[in-house]
Amino acid sequence: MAKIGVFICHCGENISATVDCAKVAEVVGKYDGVAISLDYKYMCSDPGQNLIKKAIVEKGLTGVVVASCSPRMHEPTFRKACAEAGLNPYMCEMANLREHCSWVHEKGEATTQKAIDLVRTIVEKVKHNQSLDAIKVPVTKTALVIGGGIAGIQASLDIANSGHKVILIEKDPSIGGHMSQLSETFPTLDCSQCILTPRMVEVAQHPNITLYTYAELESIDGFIGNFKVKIRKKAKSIDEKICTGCGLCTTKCPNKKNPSEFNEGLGNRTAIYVPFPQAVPNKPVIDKALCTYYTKGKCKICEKFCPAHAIRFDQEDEIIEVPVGAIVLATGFAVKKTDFFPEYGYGRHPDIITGLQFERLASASGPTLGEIRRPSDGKIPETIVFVACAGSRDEAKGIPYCSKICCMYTAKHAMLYQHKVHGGKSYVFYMDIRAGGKMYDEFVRRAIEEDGVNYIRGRVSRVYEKNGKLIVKGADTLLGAMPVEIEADMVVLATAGVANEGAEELAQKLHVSYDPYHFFAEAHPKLKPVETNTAGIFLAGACQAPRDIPESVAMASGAAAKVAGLFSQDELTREPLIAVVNRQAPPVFSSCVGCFLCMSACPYHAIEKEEIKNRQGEVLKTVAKVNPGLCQGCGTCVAFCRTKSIDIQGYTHEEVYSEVMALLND
Amino acid sequence: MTLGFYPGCSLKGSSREYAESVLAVVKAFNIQIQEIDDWNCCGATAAHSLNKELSLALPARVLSLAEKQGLKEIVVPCAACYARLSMTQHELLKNPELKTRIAEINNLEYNGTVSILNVIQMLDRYVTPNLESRVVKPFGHKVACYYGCYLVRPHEILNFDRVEEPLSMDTLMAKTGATPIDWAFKTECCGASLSISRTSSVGRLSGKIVGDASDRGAEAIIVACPMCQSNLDMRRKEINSYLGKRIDIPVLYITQAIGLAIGLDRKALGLQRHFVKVKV
Amino acid sequence: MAEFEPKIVAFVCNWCTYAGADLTGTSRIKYASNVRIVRFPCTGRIDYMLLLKAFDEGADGIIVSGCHPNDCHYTSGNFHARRRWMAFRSLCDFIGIDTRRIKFSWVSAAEGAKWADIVNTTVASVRELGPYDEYKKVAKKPVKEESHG
Amino acid sequence: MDDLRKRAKELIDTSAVKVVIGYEQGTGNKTRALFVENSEVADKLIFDSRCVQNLAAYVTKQEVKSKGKMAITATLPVMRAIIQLASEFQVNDDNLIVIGITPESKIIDFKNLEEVETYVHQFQIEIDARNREILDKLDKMTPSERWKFWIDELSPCFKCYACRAACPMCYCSRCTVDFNRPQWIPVSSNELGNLEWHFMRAMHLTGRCVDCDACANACPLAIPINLLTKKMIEDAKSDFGGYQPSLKGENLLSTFKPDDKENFIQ
Amino acid sequence: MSSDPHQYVISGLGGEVFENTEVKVSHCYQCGKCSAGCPLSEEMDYPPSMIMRMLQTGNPELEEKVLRSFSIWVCLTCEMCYARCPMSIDIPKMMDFLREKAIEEKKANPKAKQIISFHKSFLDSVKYTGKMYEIGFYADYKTRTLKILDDMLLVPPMIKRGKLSIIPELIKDRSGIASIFRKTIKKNKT
Repeated sequence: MAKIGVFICHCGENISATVDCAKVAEVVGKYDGVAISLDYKYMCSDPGQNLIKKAIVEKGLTGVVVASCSPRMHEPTFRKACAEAGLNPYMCEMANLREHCSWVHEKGEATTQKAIDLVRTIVEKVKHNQSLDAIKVPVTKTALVIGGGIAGIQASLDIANSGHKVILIEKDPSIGGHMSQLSETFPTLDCSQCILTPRMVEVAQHPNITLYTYAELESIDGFIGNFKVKIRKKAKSIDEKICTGCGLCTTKCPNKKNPSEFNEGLGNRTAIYVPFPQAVPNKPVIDKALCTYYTKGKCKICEKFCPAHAIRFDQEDEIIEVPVGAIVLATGFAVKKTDFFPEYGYGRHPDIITGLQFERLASASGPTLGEIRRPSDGKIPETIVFVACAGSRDEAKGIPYCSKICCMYTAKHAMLYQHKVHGGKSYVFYMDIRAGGKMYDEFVRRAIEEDGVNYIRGRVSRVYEKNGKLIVKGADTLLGAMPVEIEADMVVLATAGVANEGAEELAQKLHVSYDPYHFFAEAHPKLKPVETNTAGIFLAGACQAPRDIPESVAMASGAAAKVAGLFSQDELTREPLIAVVNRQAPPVFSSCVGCFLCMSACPYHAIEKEEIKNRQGEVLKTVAKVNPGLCQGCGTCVAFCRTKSIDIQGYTHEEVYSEVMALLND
Repeated sequence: MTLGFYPGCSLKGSSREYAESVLAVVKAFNIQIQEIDDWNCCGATAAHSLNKELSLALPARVLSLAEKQGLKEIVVPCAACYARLSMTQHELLKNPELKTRIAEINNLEYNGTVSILNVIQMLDRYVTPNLESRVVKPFGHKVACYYGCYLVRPHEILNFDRVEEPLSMDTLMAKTGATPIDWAFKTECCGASLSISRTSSVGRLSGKIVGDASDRGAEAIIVACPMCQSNLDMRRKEINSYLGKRIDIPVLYITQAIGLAIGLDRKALGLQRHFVKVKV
Repeated sequence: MAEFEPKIVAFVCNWCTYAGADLTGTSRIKYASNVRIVRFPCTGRIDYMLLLKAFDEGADGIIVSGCHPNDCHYTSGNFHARRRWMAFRSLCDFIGIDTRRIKFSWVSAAEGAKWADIVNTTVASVRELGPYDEYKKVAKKPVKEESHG
Repeated sequence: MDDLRKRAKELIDTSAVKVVIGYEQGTGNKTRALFVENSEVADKLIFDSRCVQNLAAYVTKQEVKSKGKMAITATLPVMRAIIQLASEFQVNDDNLIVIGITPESKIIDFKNLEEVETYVHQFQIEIDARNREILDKLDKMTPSERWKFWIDELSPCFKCYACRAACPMCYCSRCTVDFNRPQWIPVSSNELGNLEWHFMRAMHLTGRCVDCDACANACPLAIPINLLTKKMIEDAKSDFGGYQPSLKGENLLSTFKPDDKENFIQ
Repeated sequence: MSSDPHQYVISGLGGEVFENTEVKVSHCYQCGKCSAGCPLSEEMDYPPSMIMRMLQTGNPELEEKVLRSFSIWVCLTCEMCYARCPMSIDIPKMMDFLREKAIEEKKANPKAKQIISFHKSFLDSVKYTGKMYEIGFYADYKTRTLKILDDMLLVPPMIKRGKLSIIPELIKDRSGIASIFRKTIKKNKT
């Protein structure tokens, strides 16, 4: 016989203002199986919890119903209190009288009646509840970091320095990411590579870090603490162990006219290449799509010249499988390209470039060795126009958000131009200047006040070429939207920061949610900024939204701290609210017929086949079995099972059935 | 299937050479065509400038007639009429109440079954597939294809080509043997609807267009809109006075250019009607 | 005569709609008190037999609600549920169960106002339809002859 | 028919199978299932247009299965059922040989289930004209009229479960209707219990039913319960583009497409 | 949409614009791209983005200025602003409404007289013939504006080139067209 304790909370006046709590307690107290029913001002307070604990001990309660706020708020609190008093915590349930009743309805009989109904429903459920034990799973203390930009580098170093193993994978031949392409960084104008390269080297040398460049995530299985990942190491066509990185091959390769990704197409590279001089690892790869040998079957010049005989044309992609306990996603972002903005002529005229291309022009290691020269004819532009929000804040083109970093880098670009081209004229078309950050606004003001950059508040409508000049048509909205036309030699578009190509696919692979723009979604916008809704997978940097360097680094350290926290325990405790396949006599049987439609329905591949054998070891039947480590407890299989052989703990057939029955029958 | 034909007022008057050339090309490619019986003016800019309901009722009447006359597809060579008809179709299908109200005004139902083609869409569908094999006199000139406003805008409704840097006319012209030039004023407005009432603006707007085409070496401007043609052709005096020089590159309808390329008679294409002499 | 107050049972998922309804509460948006919520981990868990049971036991209307497509906490439970509901709804319609009494919706954790709206419109439309006597007769539930006011 | 008998004898004599499932002459003008376990009995095998019982229902029965490897004479609906059962792991090449019978009563010797699948996939599941007409008529009714139609039609059902026994897809070792914690479906044969039983059965067969009509043929009261599953086949066609039993095991309701179209979710 | 609890509320002329055209003036964030691309903005007293701003204020004096502005008449509805607006604000549709409103309230800018006469002559032609009868329309327009001599030089060459018909082509269903005008434009307004 059930002995249920019901505890009605007033929540100060939050509940009692519209619900007659005493009446609820009184009515419910008369129900079968209810051993004690009382109301109290604050159930979650210490005295309130003590009331419950005392009742459990004194009345020998078999179940507890706390009728107060949403279980999403205080379920852990009350379950813990019950456990402390010796009652299995899963015998405690909550009725939501605040969010679902007192706060949303007017004071009156109907509201009190609803409260009674809600409590009765949960009482009936608890009568069918079963004691459950938490599930413990071991933790593999190795982290996988995906993406070797500044966020991935920082996360890897922080995790490695806290004493745990890290596997860092990067899809390009070198780590470094976008930051390695930048010239100087705002607001201090220190050289990007100067501060980045030491970190890159540290990654390569760290005893706790295994670095796989030219590698991508192939597939993932498992769950927090126990992921199994497959990594595809794309064939570099080089034996890295032998290669000395002398670079002779790259000078001999006859296939030289390929746009360099690192230089954003403003320079060329060979088919066998090291993306940039400071690359880590500083060893070449052969681009199979471009290499003359791979495309035409003849060449092998690099092989002939390689003093170390390290070229391996027959090398194939290698798939390695590693167990990891946590994953940090740091895949970064991309900038919008192509003819997304036909009215701005990008892609049609070589002197209309993106901000990232300007970085390469301004970089000492870039194609012009840091001189600002036009891609078309190499002349130094006398007039340059920067267009902010080229793509961002443009709902009509599908990017309503602010890309956040452009205001700052545009100010930096204009400033660098003024520093490098004396007497040059620069204009920035902007709508708002978003320079929130330490020393950020001062930086923009400096560009305007000291470096003489002309800021014009208005959006450019069109850019076209005429007689060798780029005509920029804008308006000055601070002068009554007066039309402005500037004849420029070069135009730099602050194109929108967008999610990386393939981000959506990766998110689906990892079961991580993403926003409409394919940036990965954090678990909570304020309180869980580096977690995802998949336990054990964390976010760092611009894969979550456009981010500047300091923010990316901060996020990376945050994610690393989360990983280190996870790795500080040997075992994880999980809620036992998972599916189970029934077992019944004789002696261990199951009503499961083994149709395994549940298998295809399960989003987590948590359903396995299990053979039931007799004593002689003959297979009597093959039935479904739930892997408790993989099951997340969605219950999709339960609703699907025709024989009702799978049930889900915490929401069993009997529990939900009795809830519905109690709801409608008083 | 018979293609419906909505000439619109200009093609019956000041731009009759457009109608002549459309019909000549259509005939040369054996396309069945039938003028919508008892059509009326679409109302043009005037109607929607002054009265919204009128601006919908007039085009709706045309569409109703086409539907009643069993036409599934109509070609509307005038870009302005094409835009007015398309926008009316869009508004009526979006808003059933409005549809009822307009049916009441017109005493005519419209069920939205007529599909509206501009001249390029019509050519692409019925002429382009066989065009190259029919060319006898390649139109071997540098041409500036001028799209103007109403072929491409509003894009949400017309959904034709690209709203910036459209290419469909250029592609079509290339098939006649012409060399389309890349220029900056493909979709800038020529100011046609102010042509008579504010001639001063027109010299400036059209002047920039003709000027750029000429600067970039165009030997002809190709258009698909009677407003644009009249403006760039008949207003050449104002244009030249704005530019301060004499530019005499002709303005041809795309159907005239195609007609020339497939060897049709110049007169049948109405070339003699132009103000700026067509020497190409 | 008092207005007919329909009994509405809502089957909702824990992560989106239950949380959304919590937000309705925290935002103090008022809605009709006719609804009783049953919480499930996911719409994928909601057994269609439970919907029939609710009608058996005298519900006049039902709300089924979960995460928007692509928002599922379990990635795809709602997609499975959607298919199941499509089939379920077809069959209901074919057998003559009044599908106007079953409202399906997606309410996210951020859509507190939408939840209130869904409840209110469902209550209003079911009130309009009157008590589900047709089903109650078959289920041998008491039918108040004059209940529709 | 001789081909069929010859083939059955051959399979038994070579010990390729332990039992061949086919049809024999029953009482009156009826045929019934025959289980051939030795070659003499094989002469009793017949096949003609009266043989409509779906023999696939036997291959999952413990009594038949326990005899050892089986062979089955299979018309198109039977073959479909076999493929569906194979996709649900109930039969496989190791325990079943299919002797196909074409509409022209020709024998097809299938080497394996894959060949059966290929054969089956040549034909779409199509509702016959007579039933389509009935469905159309029902579609035109108001929901209330349909409700009345079904309550009336189903009311005589006394839950003999002949439909379940005849259905090749109803092979569950424990049917939901036999489940009592909780009692999902009332045991008694009242209006509600009948409705829920047939409703649930139609749901369970959605995406699985092979449209063999065995259920309706088996019903002693001739209740047109196959209309329910036929309707679900129709709707599966319009909603999901239809389905075919497949060894890949992609079941209609246990899979989904992210862009499944619906128009009723608010 | 029906479940959107946040109804769009804006008073004054901006509100009227919304009710009649669904254009929400509050959506404009004043980037100025419309004014930058407008071929006529330099001839306008207020470029399009300024008109938007004036309506956003809800200030009756500014609204009055909008209705009395020359801008709304010089707008060609070339749709360039709408095509490039990052917020997809249908400015041309709004301009149509403002013009209609300005006439209704007899606030049309005096400088726009010619433009309005042009439109009216045009519509009169359509009203009486069903089509735009160019010579008749010309004559009517010239009388209205007393600009007899302007453009007259174009007429003879046009006739010579067969571009103008002397006799109007009449629509058969003239009463139908007349009724359309009757039902849409109240007499006193034309």
